[in-house]
Amino acid sequence: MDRITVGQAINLALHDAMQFDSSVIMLGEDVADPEGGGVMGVTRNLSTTFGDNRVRSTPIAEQAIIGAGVGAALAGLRPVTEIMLMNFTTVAMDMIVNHAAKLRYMSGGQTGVPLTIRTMTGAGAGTAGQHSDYLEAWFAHVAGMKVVTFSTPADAYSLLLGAIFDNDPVLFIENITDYGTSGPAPERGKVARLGEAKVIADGKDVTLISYGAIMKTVLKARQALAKEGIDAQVIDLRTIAPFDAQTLIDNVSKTGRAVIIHEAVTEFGVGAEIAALLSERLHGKLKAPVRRIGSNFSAVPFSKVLEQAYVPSAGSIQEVVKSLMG
Amino acid sequence: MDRITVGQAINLALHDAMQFDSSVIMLGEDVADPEGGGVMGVTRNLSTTFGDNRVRSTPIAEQAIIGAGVGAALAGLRPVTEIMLMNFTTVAMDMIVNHAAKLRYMSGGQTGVPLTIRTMTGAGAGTAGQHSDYLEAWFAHVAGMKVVTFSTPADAYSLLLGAIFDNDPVLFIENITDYGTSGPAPERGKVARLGEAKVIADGKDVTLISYGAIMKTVLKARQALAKEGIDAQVIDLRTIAPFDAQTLIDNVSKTGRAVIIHEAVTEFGVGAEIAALLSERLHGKLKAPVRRIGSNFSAVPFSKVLEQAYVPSAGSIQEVVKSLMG
Amino acid sequence: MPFTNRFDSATLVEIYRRMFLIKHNDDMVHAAAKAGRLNLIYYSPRGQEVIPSALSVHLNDEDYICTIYRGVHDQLAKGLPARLIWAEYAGRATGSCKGKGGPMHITYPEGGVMVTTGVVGSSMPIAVGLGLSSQVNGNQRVTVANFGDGASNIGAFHESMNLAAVWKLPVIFMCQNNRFAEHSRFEKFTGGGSVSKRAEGYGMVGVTVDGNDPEAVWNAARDAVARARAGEGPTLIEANTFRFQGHLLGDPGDYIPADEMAAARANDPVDKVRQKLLDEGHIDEAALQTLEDAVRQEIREAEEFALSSPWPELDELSTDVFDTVSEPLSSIPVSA
Amino acid sequence: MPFTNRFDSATLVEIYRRMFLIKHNDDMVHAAAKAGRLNLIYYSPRGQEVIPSALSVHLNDEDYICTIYRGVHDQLAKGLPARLIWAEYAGRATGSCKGKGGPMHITYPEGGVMVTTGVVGSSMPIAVGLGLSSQVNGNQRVTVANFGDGASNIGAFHESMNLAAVWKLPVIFMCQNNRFAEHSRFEKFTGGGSVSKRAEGYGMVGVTVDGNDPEAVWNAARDAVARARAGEGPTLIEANTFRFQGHLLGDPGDYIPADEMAAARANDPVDKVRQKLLDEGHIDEAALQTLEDAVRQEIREAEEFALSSPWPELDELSTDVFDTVSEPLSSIPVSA
Ligand SMILES: Cc1ncc(C[n+]2csc(CCOP(=O)(O)OP(=O)(O)O)c2C)c(N)n1
Ligand SMILES: Cc1ncc(C[n+]2csc(CCOP(=O)(O)OP(=O)(O)O)c2C)c(N)n1
Ligand SMILES: [Mg+2]
Ligand SMILES: [Mg+2]
Repeated sequence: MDRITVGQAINLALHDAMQFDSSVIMLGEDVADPEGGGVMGVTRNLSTTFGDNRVRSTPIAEQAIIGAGVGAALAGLRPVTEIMLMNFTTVAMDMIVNHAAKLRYMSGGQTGVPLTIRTMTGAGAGTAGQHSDYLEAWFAHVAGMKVVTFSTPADAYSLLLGAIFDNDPVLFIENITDYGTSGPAPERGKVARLGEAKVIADGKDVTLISYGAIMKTVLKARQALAKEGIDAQVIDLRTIAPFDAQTLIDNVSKTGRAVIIHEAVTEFGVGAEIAALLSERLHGKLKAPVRRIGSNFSAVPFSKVLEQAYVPSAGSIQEVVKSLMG
Repeated sequence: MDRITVGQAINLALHDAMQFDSSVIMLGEDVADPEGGGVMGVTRNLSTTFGDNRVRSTPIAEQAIIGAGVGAALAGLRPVTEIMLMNFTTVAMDMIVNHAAKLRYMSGGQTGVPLTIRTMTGAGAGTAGQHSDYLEAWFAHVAGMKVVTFSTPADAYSLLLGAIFDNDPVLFIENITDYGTSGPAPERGKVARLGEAKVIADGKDVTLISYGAIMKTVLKARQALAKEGIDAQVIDLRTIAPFDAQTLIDNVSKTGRAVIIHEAVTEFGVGAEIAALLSERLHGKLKAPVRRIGSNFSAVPFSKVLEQAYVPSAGSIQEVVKSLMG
Repeated sequence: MPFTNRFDSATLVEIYRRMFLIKHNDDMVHAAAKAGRLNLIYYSPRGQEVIPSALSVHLNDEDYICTIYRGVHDQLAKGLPARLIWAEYAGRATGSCKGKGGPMHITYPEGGVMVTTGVVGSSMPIAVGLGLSSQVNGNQRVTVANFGDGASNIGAFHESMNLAAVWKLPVIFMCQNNRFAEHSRFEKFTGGGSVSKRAEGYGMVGVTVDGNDPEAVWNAARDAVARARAGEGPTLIEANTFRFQGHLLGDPGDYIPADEMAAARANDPVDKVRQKLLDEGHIDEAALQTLEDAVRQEIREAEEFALSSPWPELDELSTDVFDTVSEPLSSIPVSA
Repeated sequence: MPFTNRFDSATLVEIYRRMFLIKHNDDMVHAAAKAGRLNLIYYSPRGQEVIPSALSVHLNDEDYICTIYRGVHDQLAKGLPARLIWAEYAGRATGSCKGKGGPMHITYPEGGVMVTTGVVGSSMPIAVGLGLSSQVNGNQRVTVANFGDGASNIGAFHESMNLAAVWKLPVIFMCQNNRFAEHSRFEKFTGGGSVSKRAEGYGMVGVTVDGNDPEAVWNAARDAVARARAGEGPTLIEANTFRFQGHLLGDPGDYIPADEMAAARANDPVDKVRQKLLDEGHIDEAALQTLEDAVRQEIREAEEFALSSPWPELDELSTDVFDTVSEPLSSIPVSA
């Protein structure tokens, strides 16, 4: 297998983690095979391979799903829970924020919660207002939570392993339109270190900082810019929180320009933290203001024409970059 | 009455709103008089004055409280709901974020949710990890939500009226240590316009931007700075979302320096949005980097020594300001 | 409300008309989707036609409903014009929500369709609030919260039941138990194996009915509506039925045992009620066909209307986030 | 577990010892707070001593409990050393949580006190997860979720009950019904007026006991523990008792009718059980006093230990946010 899809990579990571470590268990709505191995089929065959005891479909009860994950994690297991869509994390925020993220600190380090929460989201599938939001900024704002996402199948694999074997709670974000995306297969067994960004394309004129499935759009914009003689560097954050500030600072200090792109709405998004940090640390050294590009400040609209206009486009990235080059 | 406490101001605003408009109702745990008129006594006498039909204590059920508020608001009432502590908004996030904030947009403007959610929070009372967080950045990140807070009793009164008579959902944040703070009484019946920041102290060297109860600390820092010959302007945001960008830009462009202070943790907080915005809009015009001061990136610790070190102090503000003056 | 008094021929014919409207609308949505004329996430209500049809004949325009993504049957039965639904499905400016809400968020306050939600369980707390408004305002409006069997295990169910019971709100909790929640069988995930039995735990009336039997649903709904209007509090109805399709358009529903599906489809409630109408002489074939033709015509026009309607303008993207029309108050009168 | 077999003298004496420990600890916390030696948010468990005392004699160190802000009785009964509690209350580095958690978040995994939560309802979902770990690991550990009457109306209760029932988890849901939730009377806010009755709706065993009767609680707990260890699933116990204080230190509790409070206090379970021990000859006065003196000594030492302990260092502010000690894996073995 030299190529693999995102869906396959996630399935493989779950498989390899469960095979290696019997303390890895899975909980979520419809994740087991009698219920189809996940509504997107991503967890298929895992309950058949590892048994009903370790891979469990749950009732529709997100508080109980995460609560069960927190409790099992306190008892030494490494639960991988699934919240079907990111908007449904709203149901479980108490368990995630007041408990999973804080128990290590509040117990003075006596307990810890090695919990992974997989969730999917994203505009583009016509699921509209209540099924498409990117809310990663919320979790990044909570001390004790880690937030991870990926832009290639290989990273999906190794970052998911990194999340599962991390000793703290990790929100792992997948994109609903992305499971079929294919790319080079990962090195089997390789566990990514969380907290490391990666320069995935080099360039000297501007640094484009992004993460997740929208990276495809960013790379498209980079190509188009290249045709116009603008050489853009691209950094994939990979871990959104805590993020790799040093890599960003080092690289932006070279290019002198930075644009942060994410699918979450711009206002109060992850881009704000990065822009604030870069602007502060590189004050007086930047050739242009740090810019942010996110989705429109509204719920995700249904109508195709609006949904397309809602998310950042390659064109909008190009325009912003060009406006910085003067 | 020329002076009034914050607690009295809130009570008075609720009273005046209910007297003026019979569609204003109140829902929350222990808010009615048989249950003591609120655990802090803030809603005392309102059920006695306006009746059990309009002022209702609820079971401990934050989803139902906000859900009831959303439904009643859709039907034309103006519910003022109370979530006792901000950390418990985590239980009701689905109702707030997926419903209250979005129903206007998702219905194409056919319905709207004129709901007020009062909540309190803050370190300083020894309530520790699960009862003290400032989470306003979450709500500010949600299109359709407004977020309001105050630093004087008079503003508490008029901004709460502004929230209640606004046609969209407003989160209204109170500080647990602040109910006894007194100040000049408000002009009765005056309704603040949401979205307007206020320069509460003028100065030419630096702009301190803040909101809420921590303003006391900011003003203390301003005084101390004055003794050292540094003339700080102070802006009270009053509406956190959507915030008054123009007033900030206009003023910071005069002083050339800005520090944003809030009690929420710095990382991914409201300060990030403001710093990103100011840095971008005033690129090349600032005398120093925009700085942010928030609480320590951790849960709120219990031990007094740690709790005190957790929140921003006047001293830390002074130091940051001085470091910008070089 | 001409149909609420007696379960007579007129009532049953009207129930059938609504059922046929739901079924035919569903057939046409499937056809349009298959042909590529519609491109949407769609949750078929086929098999569940009786429930809203027999319930809604007890309701007025002013009564409220909250429903879920699988809610087009509830919407149609409540009187939401098909053309607004179709235009919304097509993402057009003329849709019930100007194309912004989409299939999962159809809204029509004019006819009492207050919320369509995509979040499991969330129809219930909001229905509690609508019911609360009736009590606060002292009016006779009833609110129906529609939800599925799977939603009976989520926290919002519990909080809503308890609050409605404690305040004796005029709310009907209508659990449409179609035996599946996405790919999950009801029995496997529901402790106790009954939704309506849980009502006892709240001191609320709970009843189980055959959700494919118009008279049974009509009776249960009549009692629940009467209880609500009399200020005697909420009712939980569990109406048992069966989902005829996968969870959503495109899901083949392999996890549904073939024999169960075959048995359910062999008892298609639309066919059954039609046959009953004829067998019992409530209406004759010719009149039935006239009625059905009118429905077909309505749906044909709905589709034409939808597909010939304009797309939303791009400036719709940022309107309706906040109310920007009303002028905010600057002061209110106070008495010292 | 020397006390689980029979409800004999030794068992009752041990239950009383734990009760006295709870009462005396509470008296001394009040005294220290009044004198200004402690400065804390504190939720008295007075009146509820029997429940954890009669339950915990059935538990091992390896068994888990989750409790709530009003949980010091549960913690002490489970064997959490008083000195660690006192040092935590005093905010010292030697506290059970190094002073970082405080009274509402006391943790002691060594003795099975896994979570103390300040969020109503939240002890339950986490207890479900602890119970799940026993089932996954195939061990005999039992988990007790303590919670109050007020918590029985929140969504987390419902989701937890159902999941524990569906999976037959070894969890005991112990509702300590002290008739008040902050200022709210149980009856006014709880549809149906019974917590344990709700168990039926989940197909779970639910029992109501007099929470001030050691034998009744002991019996119910024995059955629940046996059921859990036998893999027969969860139990919901509603133990009726009464809160002797305001909701928290400083709350005068005016909303509690004086006659009810007087009646409850006249039946102080600690006095009652002490008298019973003597009346029935389970132990003599001298031995009782020896036992009580040992408790007094323990608490005295706990207070001294706490107040003479150092404050946490400031660098504690940012430790324990994440695990920064363990070296992350860089690869795992895989078989092709
Ligand atoms: C809180 C939440 N969790 C999960 C989902 C994903 N989801 C959508 S429909 C559904 C099944 C619901 O089943 P049921 O309540 O029986 O309604 P039905 O679809 O059968 O009408 C699930 C789990 C959701 N929408 N909301
Ligand atoms: C989710 C949530 N809502 C509200 C509160 C505030 N609060 C703290 S204790 C309490 C009363 C709980 O009563 P009960 O469950 O009976 O327990 P008790 O205090 O009587 O032991 C409330 C409402 C909270 N801590 N968590
Ligand atoms: Mg169903
Ligand atoms: Mg209680």
